Amino acid sequence: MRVEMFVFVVSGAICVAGALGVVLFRNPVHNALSLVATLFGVAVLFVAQGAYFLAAIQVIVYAGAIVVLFLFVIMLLGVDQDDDVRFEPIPGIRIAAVIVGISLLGMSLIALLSSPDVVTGAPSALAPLDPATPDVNRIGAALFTDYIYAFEITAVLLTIAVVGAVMLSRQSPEVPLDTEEFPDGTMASELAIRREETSVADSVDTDGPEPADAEIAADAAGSE
Amino acid sequence: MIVELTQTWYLVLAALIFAIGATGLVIRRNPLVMFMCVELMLNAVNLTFVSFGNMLDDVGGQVFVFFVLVVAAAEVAVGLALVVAITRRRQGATADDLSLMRG
Amino acid sequence: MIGLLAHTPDDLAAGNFSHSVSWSAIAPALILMLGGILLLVIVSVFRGKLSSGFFTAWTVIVAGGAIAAAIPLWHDVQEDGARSEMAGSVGLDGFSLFVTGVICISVIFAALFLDGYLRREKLEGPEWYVLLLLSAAGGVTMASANDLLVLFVGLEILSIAVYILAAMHSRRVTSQEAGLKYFVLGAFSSAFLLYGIAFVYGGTGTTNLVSINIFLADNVITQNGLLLAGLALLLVGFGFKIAAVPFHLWTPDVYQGAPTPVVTYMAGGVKVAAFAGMIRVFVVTFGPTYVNEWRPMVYALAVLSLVVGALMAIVQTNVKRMLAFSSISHAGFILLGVLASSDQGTAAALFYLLVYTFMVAGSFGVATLIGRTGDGRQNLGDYRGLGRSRPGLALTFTVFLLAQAGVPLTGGFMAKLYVIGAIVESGMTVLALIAMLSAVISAFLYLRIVVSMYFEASTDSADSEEPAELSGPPVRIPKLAGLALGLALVAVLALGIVPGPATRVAGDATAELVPEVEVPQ
Amino acid sequence: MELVWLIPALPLLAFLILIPFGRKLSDPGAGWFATLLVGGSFAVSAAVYLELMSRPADDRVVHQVLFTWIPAGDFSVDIGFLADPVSITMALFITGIGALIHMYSVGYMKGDPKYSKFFTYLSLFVASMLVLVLADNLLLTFLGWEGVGACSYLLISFWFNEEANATAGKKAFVTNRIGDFGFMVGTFLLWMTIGTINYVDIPERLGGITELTATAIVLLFFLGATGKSAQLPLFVWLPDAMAGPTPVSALIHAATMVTSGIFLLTRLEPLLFQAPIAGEVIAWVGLATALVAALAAVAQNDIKKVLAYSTISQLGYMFLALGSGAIVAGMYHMITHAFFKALLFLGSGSIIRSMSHEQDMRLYGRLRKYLPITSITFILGWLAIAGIPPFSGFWSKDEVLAAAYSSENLGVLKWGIGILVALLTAFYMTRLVIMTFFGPKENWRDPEKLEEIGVASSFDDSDPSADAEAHHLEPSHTPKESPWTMTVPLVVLATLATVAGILNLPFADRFKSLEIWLEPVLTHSHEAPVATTLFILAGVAIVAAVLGVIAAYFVYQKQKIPAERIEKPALVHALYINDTYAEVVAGPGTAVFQGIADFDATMVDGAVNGVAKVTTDAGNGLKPLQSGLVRTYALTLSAGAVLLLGYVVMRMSF
Repeated sequence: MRVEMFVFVVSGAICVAGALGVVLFRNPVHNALSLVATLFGVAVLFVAQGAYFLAAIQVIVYAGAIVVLFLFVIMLLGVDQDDDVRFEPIPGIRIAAVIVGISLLGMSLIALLSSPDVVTGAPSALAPLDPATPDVNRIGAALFTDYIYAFEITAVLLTIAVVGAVMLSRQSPEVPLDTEEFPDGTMASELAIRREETSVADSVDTDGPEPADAEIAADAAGSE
Repeated sequence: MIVELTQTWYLVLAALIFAIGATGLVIRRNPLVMFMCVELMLNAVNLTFVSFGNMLDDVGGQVFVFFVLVVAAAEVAVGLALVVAITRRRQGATADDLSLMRG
Repeated sequence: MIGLLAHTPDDLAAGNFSHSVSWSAIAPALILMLGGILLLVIVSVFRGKLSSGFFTAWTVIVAGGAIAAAIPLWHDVQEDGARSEMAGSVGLDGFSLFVTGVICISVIFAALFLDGYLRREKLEGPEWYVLLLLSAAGGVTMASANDLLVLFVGLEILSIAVYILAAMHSRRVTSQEAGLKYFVLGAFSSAFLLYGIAFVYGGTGTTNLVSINIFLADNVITQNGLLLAGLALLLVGFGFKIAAVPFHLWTPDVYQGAPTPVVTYMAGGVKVAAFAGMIRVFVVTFGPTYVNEWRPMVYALAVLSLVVGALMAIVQTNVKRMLAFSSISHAGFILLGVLASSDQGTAAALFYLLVYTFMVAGSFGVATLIGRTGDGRQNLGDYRGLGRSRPGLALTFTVFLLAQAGVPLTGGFMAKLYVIGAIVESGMTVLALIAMLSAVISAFLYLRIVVSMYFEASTDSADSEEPAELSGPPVRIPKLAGLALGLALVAVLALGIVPGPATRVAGDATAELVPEVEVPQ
Repeated sequence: MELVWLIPALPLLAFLILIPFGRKLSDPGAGWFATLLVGGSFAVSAAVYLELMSRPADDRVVHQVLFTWIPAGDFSVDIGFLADPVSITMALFITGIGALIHMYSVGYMKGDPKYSKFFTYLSLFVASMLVLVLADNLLLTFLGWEGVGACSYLLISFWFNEEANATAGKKAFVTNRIGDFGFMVGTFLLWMTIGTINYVDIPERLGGITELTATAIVLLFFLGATGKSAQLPLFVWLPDAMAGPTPVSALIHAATMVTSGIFLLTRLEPLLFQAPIAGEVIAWVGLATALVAALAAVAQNDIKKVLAYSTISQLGYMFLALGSGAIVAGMYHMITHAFFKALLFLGSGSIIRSMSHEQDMRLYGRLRKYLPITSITFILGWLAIAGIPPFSGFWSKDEVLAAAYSSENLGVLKWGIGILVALLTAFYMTRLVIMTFFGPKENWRDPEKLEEIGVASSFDDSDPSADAEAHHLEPSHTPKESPWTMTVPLVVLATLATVAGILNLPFADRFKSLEIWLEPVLTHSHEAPVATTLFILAGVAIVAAVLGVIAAYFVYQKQKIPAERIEKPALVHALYINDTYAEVVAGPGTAVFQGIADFDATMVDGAVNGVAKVTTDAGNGLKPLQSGLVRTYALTLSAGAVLLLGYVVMRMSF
């Protein structure tokens, strides 16, 4: 039990720290790397729950493919500079977001902890998690019997993704037709101007790293 | 005092990640980071599924995770293509700059 | 619950698979999927040799084929009763077939409008039609899903294709913006929906709707927190897709920015599929046991949608945004049918969706034409004087608007009458009153557009005696778009004058959850 | 009698044929074609009427179901027609007056570029109106109700390049929508309570209905009726609706559509008697409308607006009759009013046409010698509406007043106000007649006055087709009598307005033919006061009417000629009254009348606009939420999720 507890605490901490990193780091590259941490932590938790196959594809598909895709796009677009987090165009949205986020957490926890057994459903409705058979077999059997239809139509989903990705990234940056309709459509919008004004105002009293920034860095370092 | 580790802990952890993801999507302006926050939420859901599956002694939870993964991959591919297309025309556009249509 | 390929765990162990996939049962979805993918293949073989007219014809034929495939199934279902197929993950009943038909109709309209639109905007390409067909396949899957997992995958197929379509007008900044907004929020709401599915899974032990239904009928859950939270989160996901207040905020922006023919599908087919999924989950699955738990929440969404949709619509100046808000108000009306949570309510909702598909296709179809090159002339002022320069088009648009307002002798009146009748039958009189009040407020909005087409003098020529004329280049009506408008017009009027056949079909299209019958070995 | 369906079908046929072929038939073919079919419809109505007459009194009902319109389980609605004495009476005068007005329009609309379109709309209107009255259930009536609303909207805005017409059309649309809301809710409530909306079944199933429900239903329908029949507070649209062509005003806004509210309540008469409080409300609203509109009419200078307010006021009388339980009196006044008011409107159309589309009465005067037929017929109409015996208006008005007198609560007060309205009616109508046909001089000959008023008159029934010269009245203008197509209807209507009183004479029961005719369909009959009371009441009414006429005569005909006053010492006393009255009229009186007219323009209008403003404000208030910023949308979405979760948390069982 001690070992399981230890595994849970450590990987749980990595998950949370990674999640916070995604939200709080200013540089998209750091965000992506934090996401890897969370994904990895979740994979460990999958292992801890006996879902070995899922843990494997979690690492391969998520960390290996999806995050790499993120990084690739970040580099392609050259947006690996820090986001300007000092300026907030929508006043109060951060506080509101945190309040809503905490209430969301609270509500979910009430729902999850409302009954001592947590789950109220019928056990083993699909097939029991028989430890004798490898979980690849179990998932495979379910996929090709009960979920055969869902499995087959994911092909359509992937086709759409391919067609869409090709179509969208092929779009040529011609002169848009709706510039008249939205005169600020192609150039910096009102918000961008406001942002510059704020940056000028702020740059007077900013020397060295932001205190909040340092805190986050320390936080992240501490938890890993 | 040793606290017993139960499946519930996984669910609580998942709820926490879900809430962080939901908050992050609102806080961040960079569309790429917003997508990452969606990924966080999906991961939280995955963790929930696996935990419920274990508690119910049912393989269904794990099967569901499999599909969520596929959907997440498809979503990311499309989403990133969209960001690429937008950034080509409007350098460094944040989610807030995309507010031509309103009212 | 081992199904389809193996029937018992023993069979599974023995490698004893029986191959009994019922292809005919999933024929409509299959035709749409194959039609889409085949089009892609054909295009890659005959690169550059195909005209865009071919794509349109292909799409219309495929969608028509899907409808044709649904008709014999409909007769089967009416005679032999509903059944589950594909290991219990697909429900074959009148409901799913009816919705299939409506989605395909929406696809046909979108294709007909797309044809001229793409030529005008110089964006011809097969991808539009491929995505349209595949998306419709997702919608059909959603409507016939008997498993939350299938429903979710269907929803994602439907939505991701539409996200892309919304962003496909590469020469409009707003199209990209619409695509991104729709995408970010769609993915966000999907996460909520998924979390809800997880909770329902925890609460009932299964994601199969048939099993959930049976489980809830047989067991009383004393600690229902998980299930209730699951319902609330599911409602967030569905509420987003059907554009119910307060999950509606994306709607006007996306409708305004997206290519207008795509909007005919977005407001028609996508919404129809989303409502179908919602009815299947809330009314059919949770209706018998948990109606009192979800009804107040849906009630709130319905009231908000009715009121906010109508109020916001009247202060808009962009016609596409007006129509977007009015579609939110329509969603409120359709929610009345859902709220009734009865066969009558479902039939009313289905009839409303059918009429709505025609009305919305027609309205946005006209907006497609008025937008002219660039798709940007959508302000109220751009419609001025249409009554003089294009009397036929103006009259057609007027009929669609009147239908949306619920004027008698149009399908819109019948649709509103049915849902209000259903809700009154269920005893929710106050809601019926709110709905009627909302209809009164919305009437102003439709009137504004009509007045602007017929009565207002153009601002430029306010002083002169010249009759008001359209500003900008002349409005051209491509043949196919004209055909589509004519069809929609006939349908809207026919549904208002002789609604009997359609209501009878909608009444027969009951949704049922039937466990799969084991195939004898 | 299988012909009933033909009555609405013929005008509908005219409409359907005129849509594609109207342009080819052109001027005047299209007009005559429509006139012919509406006339045919009149012939069928007359045939059905004769058929019904030949039957025994308790069997005078033809119920014809064509097909099932809405087949939805319990809520099944047919397309069916019900011809009984009430509906066939309506059908007779709708088709009869309709045909005459079609004929009149052949001349009136001559040369209009949208000639055929006008007749297309007009025949659709007649068809809708006939559906409204002949329908066998409330929903089909509602179809006709909406149809007449739409046609009236189209016809008011007929010359739609004019701002005023468009605004008037909009106002009519909006107020009618408010009324329609009442109609719809009432229909649903009735269906919920007694399970039917078919007129044939309604009386049988009324047994279990509570007084409260009945009151609510009647009041909802009355709300619908106030919209269509221009009663307080929804009467604002009718004066503005005068922007449409004059035949439209005559047909829709005087004779037919505006009476559909009365018809509706007559149809629901069994229900009306279950709801005495609602009856009281109807009577008082009618009375108040009659008074306010009559006062407003005194201050108008636009000839059509005087008639419009007069119509509102007379409709108020009809509601007074219904509210007092005298259904027959209401119908009686409705019929006579249809004759004389259509006559007056058509006459005013003839005048306006001869005066180069000038509608301001201050520019008229001494038209008698230019327009002989118009003036004679108009004067007959004036005598009818003023309540001078033996013209038709006297008899029907007298019955309404008698009904008010004998009603239970405050009958005498109601009667008193009714008499006051009668006096005012006589006054303003005399004023109109004097300013138009008599008066000291031909006012348009005075260039200064022409300049001053011509510019000021904002309301102009101008016809874009007529050349620009004809728009403006010149001092040298010589009015010409209208063509025969216009004068023939005038003569016919004048005859009817004169003699229609014989429909229901109070002298003996056997003279009350209308009552005998309608009685079998009605569930309750109204007790008339005894003969002596009746004669006293009638006498007072005559005195009031004569007083009104005399007062107006002295104010408007004689005030410019003081010499004549002195020459007639016998009238000094009367003149004294006249002088004070003139002072009152000129001083505070004008203020009162103008105030009432302004009340219409500001308060009531303001209420309508206020509702519009509140809704727009609410919409604008919600706008900031629609910020265009995707993050705020996401925040709202998750906040919505939190609220839903919060709700279920409250409902959870732990």
